[in-house]
Amino acid sequence: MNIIGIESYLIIGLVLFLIGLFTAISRKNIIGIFMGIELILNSSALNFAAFSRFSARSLEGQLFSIFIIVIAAAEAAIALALLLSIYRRFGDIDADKLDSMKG
Amino acid sequence: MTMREFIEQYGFIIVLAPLLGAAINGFLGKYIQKRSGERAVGLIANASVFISFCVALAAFAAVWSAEEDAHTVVCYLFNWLNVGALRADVSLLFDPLSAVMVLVITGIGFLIHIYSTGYMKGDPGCYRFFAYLNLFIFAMLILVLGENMLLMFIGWEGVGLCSYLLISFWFTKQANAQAGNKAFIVNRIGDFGFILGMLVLYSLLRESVFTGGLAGVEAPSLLSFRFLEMNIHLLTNTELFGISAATLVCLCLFVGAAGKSAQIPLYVWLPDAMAGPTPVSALIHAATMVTAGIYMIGRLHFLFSMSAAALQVIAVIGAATALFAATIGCVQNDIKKVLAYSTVSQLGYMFLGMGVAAYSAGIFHLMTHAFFKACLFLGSGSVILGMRHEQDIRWMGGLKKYMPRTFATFLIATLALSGLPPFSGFFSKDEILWQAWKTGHHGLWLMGFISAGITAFYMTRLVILTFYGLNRLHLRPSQDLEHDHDNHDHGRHDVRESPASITAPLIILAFFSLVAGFIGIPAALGGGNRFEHFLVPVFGHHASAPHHDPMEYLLMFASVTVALAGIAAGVFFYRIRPELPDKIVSRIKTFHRIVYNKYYVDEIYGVIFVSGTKLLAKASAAFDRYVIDLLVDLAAYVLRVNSYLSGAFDRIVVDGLVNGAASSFLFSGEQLRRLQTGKIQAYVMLLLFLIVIGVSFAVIM
Amino acid sequence: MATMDNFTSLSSFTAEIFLAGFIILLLAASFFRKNRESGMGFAYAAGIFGIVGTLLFELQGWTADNNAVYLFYGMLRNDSLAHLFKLLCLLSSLLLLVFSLVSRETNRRFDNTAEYVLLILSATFGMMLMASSENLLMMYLSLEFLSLTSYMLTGFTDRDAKTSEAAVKYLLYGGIASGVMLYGLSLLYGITGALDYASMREFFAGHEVSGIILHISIIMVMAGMGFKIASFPFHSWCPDVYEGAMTPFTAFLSVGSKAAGFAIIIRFFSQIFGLETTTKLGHTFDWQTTIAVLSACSMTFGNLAALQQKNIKRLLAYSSIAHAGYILMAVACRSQLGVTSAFFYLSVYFLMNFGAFLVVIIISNELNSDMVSDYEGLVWKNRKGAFLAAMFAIYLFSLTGVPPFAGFIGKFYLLLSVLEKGRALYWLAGVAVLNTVISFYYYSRILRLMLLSRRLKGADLSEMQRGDYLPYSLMAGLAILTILFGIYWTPLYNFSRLAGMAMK
Amino acid sequence: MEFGIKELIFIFVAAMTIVPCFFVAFSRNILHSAFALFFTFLGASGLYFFLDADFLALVQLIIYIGGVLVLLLFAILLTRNIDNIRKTNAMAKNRAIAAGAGVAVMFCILIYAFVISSRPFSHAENAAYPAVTIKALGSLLLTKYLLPFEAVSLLLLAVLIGSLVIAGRLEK
Repeated sequence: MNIIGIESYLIIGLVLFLIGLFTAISRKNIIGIFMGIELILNSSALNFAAFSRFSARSLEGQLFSIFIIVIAAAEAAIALALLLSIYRRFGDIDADKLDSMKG
Repeated sequence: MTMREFIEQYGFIIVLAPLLGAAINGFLGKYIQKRSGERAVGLIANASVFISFCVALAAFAAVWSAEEDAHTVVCYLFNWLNVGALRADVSLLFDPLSAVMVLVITGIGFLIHIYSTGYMKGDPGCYRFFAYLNLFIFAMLILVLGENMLLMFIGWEGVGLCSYLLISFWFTKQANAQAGNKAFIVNRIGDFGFILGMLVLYSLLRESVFTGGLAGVEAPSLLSFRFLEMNIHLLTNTELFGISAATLVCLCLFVGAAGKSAQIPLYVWLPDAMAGPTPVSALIHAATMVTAGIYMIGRLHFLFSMSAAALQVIAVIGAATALFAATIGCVQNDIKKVLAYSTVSQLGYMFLGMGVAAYSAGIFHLMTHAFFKACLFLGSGSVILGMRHEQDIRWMGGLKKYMPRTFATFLIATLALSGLPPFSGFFSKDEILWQAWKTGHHGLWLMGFISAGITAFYMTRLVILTFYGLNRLHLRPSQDLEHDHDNHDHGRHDVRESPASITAPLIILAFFSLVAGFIGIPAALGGGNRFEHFLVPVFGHHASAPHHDPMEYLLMFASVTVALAGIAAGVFFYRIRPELPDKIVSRIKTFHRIVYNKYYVDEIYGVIFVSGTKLLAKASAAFDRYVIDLLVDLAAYVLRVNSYLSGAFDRIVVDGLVNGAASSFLFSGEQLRRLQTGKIQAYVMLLLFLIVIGVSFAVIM
Repeated sequence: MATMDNFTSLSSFTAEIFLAGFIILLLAASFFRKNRESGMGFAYAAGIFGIVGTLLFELQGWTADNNAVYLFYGMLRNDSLAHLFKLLCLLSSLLLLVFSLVSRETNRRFDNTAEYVLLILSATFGMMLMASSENLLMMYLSLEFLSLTSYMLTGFTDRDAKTSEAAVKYLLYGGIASGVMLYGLSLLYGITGALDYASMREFFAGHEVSGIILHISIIMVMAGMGFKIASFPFHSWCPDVYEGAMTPFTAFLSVGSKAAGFAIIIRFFSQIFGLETTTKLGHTFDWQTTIAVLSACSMTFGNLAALQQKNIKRLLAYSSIAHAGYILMAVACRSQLGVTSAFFYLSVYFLMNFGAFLVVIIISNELNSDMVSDYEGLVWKNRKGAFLAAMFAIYLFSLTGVPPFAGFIGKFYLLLSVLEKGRALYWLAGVAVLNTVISFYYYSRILRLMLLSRRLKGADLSEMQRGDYLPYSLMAGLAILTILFGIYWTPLYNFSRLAGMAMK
Repeated sequence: MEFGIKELIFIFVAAMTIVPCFFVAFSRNILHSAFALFFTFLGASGLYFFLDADFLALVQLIIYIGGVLVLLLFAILLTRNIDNIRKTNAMAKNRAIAAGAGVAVMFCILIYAFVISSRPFSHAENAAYPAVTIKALGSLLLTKYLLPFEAVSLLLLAVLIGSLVIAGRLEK
């Protein structure tokens, strides 16, 4: 068994995904949550690249990863803008305090 | 062009005319009324129903004169939907059953329209009222004439909608609004049964049609009544959820029928619906809409005949309703409420008839009841008008000399309802009771028999309190201010006979209450029971060949006796010894209170349904708010359990045991309140957990 | 199957090209404007022009001959389903623009109209791609296209705290949901080794696949798609965002964005796994049941949670969750009739939900509030109130599914398509019928408040004004169509059948 | 099992990806989290090199580290006073425990699924794979994936405008 194989990548990707999910749920800081989302996206990109190399043997997976990275960047830009407006209004970026709408 | 061809081609006019009337009054009525007065609005509405009535007569003639084997006339309009295995046409089905119904609807509908022109005089919303009324006639005709169950369902919903609009017509009183809502909601429960029954029937039939042998039919109209009747045998051996398919479907449909026709346990809306204008009560809540359930059972009698169990349920519920509602009727003080409970009770009779498979007897009673109950309601409307919107019979009395025509018609209809011989009610009610006895349901017969006596009693009470003795209007407690038209300066001198537009329909209806029974004189009395013969093409020969059973005479005699006894009791208690009832009431106070409050059924429903619904709603709102956090907390607790297992366990259990369930609810409420809500990550948590559940499910499978 | 290369594809892509070109033009034009305050009328006019132009190109490009065309090397598949969903989405955007013109929220105190319109047009572009994408990458990309523009549109004004809150919640939830979906997509890619739906289908036809991994990946993919259509359990963002966003945009989210999401779901499942069960699949995998369960949960949950809502937008949000459940029911049928009824219902839903939201917008313009209790005695206030109440009643009746209205026919087709599939899905039909009964309670609560209560609570309505004919005629038009399609729906059904026939 | 210098480096890179993750997840200081994220991104980039995805690795470096991470740092610095930065990244304890449980269950299930599904991911092992990907990627981007390429550029334009408006209105 080769250690640089599909299994290693799958496990790394899975760990990244789950830690990202965990971070996104447990953090109070919106930026922290967003870091979790970035981890999730990274894990998917890694998975795509790995599958592209080991499983499909075509470059389409890599291309998918590139697009994921680009979208992630765009999402980060929007997140920053919204974050600033939240900060202006609430003076805080605690996700738990954003609960004026409920029920 | 023969009558038959005429109906085949132009039969749709019956349906179209009221629709047109409704459209004209609905869209233009306001201007017409402003420009030409209410008379013009009324005229349009009356004319449209009259046209419809004339064509209905023609249709009746076409069915009547039809050849031996061609009693069904179909007026095909257009293909309505054609999808998958389902094909449904918009076409109208005329056969003896629907012809009778159409005549009743348009005929009585027309009379009530005339009456309404008098009754609604001076109301600014007159045009709206007539538009709804016409729309109702339209929907009712669709219900009756629809050639398939879907079309029937459209009409079924339509009449519900119109009745909702009409009950709530006078919005000024909060009670009306609530009554309208109650009617609609109870009807929705019934509709649920109807839809469910229809869907189950459809899918089962579809299965057997495609698997079983059915040749030569392409794109069958699975829900068309003719198709159903011919192919219903395919379902004989089908079972669903362990009971026979026919029983299941019939019970579902019966829930629908019970909702529409106000049977136990869904009758609660009908008495409340009396808050609407009186012509509406007469038309919808006595003569037509409430009989839709009976009509539906008659229409689908071949289906119901397949399930003895369902018929048994129907018969028992019918008889129980008849007795139950009659007892409530005895102690009501509102003139319309008395009549409403009487309607519920008479509908119970009809269901009893249907339940013992005496379909034509049930339909016969439906027809005669339509006449005399409409007459009674309209008469009560006349009284209410005369009394300036006083509805409480305790403050009436002595109206005989002020309103002679109203009194005479009311009396005739009362005698018909009480089931005295030559009046129409006698024949139809007796037929049902006899059939119940003959088919071996002696217990049910007894219930019907007793309620016949009670009916005679409370109707006598109503007549005596309203029309005899002295006027008691001045006795009315003055703080009773619940009516808009309340004035203290008007007295009994103002009471006078209603105008001709009101009394004329009364007289016509009274006439029919008197004579309508003659078309169904049983063979035992030398008649041919023409009505039943007319319906034979629909229902077949359910009754065995007439042989003169002496029992039949005996029962007839018994029921006349019990009716007379009821009347005599009424006269005795309310005319000869009027102080007795109060004494008796004070003797049996508790029981009287229970009956007077309608056995507290409304309250019980209130507790069960209203708070049940509220609880459900609260729970579901709480679900979104709390459950996500609950998941969070649950998981947390599970992992922390070793730290304070004993303490928490003790507290919860001991608390629970000591303070009972309430405190544990409080406890969990505290737990839940402590949590914050509206948090985005809690939402993600829900997502995570459900994905975990889904994924583990995938692995386990 | 004709696959076109990039250049030849352009001829079948005129509508999108026009829209993209128009976006860039509008951007350039907005740079040259001096007075930003006065540009509102110009911007809306330009936006409406752009959408209408795209609509015309779209209609012109559609020959209705049912021939599916694969564009851009199989990246997109232009078929009747795509065309119909594009039309629906374009009409939603058009109504969004008109509503924005009417609404107080986007009409006054709003000085970035040009950018607002640009974002709407971009979102429309994303939806058009969603309707026809036939490749995992394209699907993901167009989904994100719509999502990202939606986040920005939700938080576009700083009207009050709720708007920013809603936008951030939307962004975070959407980011996580689409991340989960991406992980699922990567597994799917790993299994099949292809991104094109067609190649994936071929793969599934030729290989035995372990059900577990496939099932896991489909569940994860459903997270992203369910997020878009707001179905349980991916619905949680929906009430908050609906409440916080500007009402015209809420209306758009509940119809246009949902329709686009359904286009993706229908395409994904029917193109990869095939509608009829002829395609041989890994043994244990059964996506139908998964979707059926989601559908049942979604409608039950939405309806129950709606029962006690006090904010009308929130109520409509829960109602829209329930409606997503109804439509998913048709998807779970896995048949052409299912696709047909899904589209049919979506277009009916388009009419009635937009209508309902228009009433909400007008009322909120007047009373500056979205509470259900403000509707008390509406019909009695004045002529305007009576008109609004009558219209609202029609839409609500239709949403309930009472016969003479289109909503009934839509529900009827949905139920029919479920029953056609035989006993396995009977339970779903039962749940759906029960749910329509439940849903009546909260709709009737509003009806009762509006029609049957004569207490004239709250502020008075202003009289109808001459200049206001636009929203009222629009409202009446939607209501008339709602009734018309309830009585004679054959044309709509025929169109929807084209959508169904495009899927095999 | 062969174990050479290449494997050693791989393990190092993998550790560099995964270990900082836990800092991202558990650090109480948001700046520390951000720095940990830097190493994760760097590690992922290294993993891409191992996958023969040289261009992808560069993209990861440039966009993630040069773009996203910088944006995140901006966000941190714009929204917080520097002096109380130590307490910036608090965790909701109950939620963390629950999420941890959920994530752990999911980990077990997915690993189990990967194991028992008998290598469903390697069906085309023998197909050719290009050693240098930039050229191939470029031609793919300009032929089959031209449409997504153009679409994403339009999306970036829209995002640019939108975030400018949303962020820019704060000036007033």
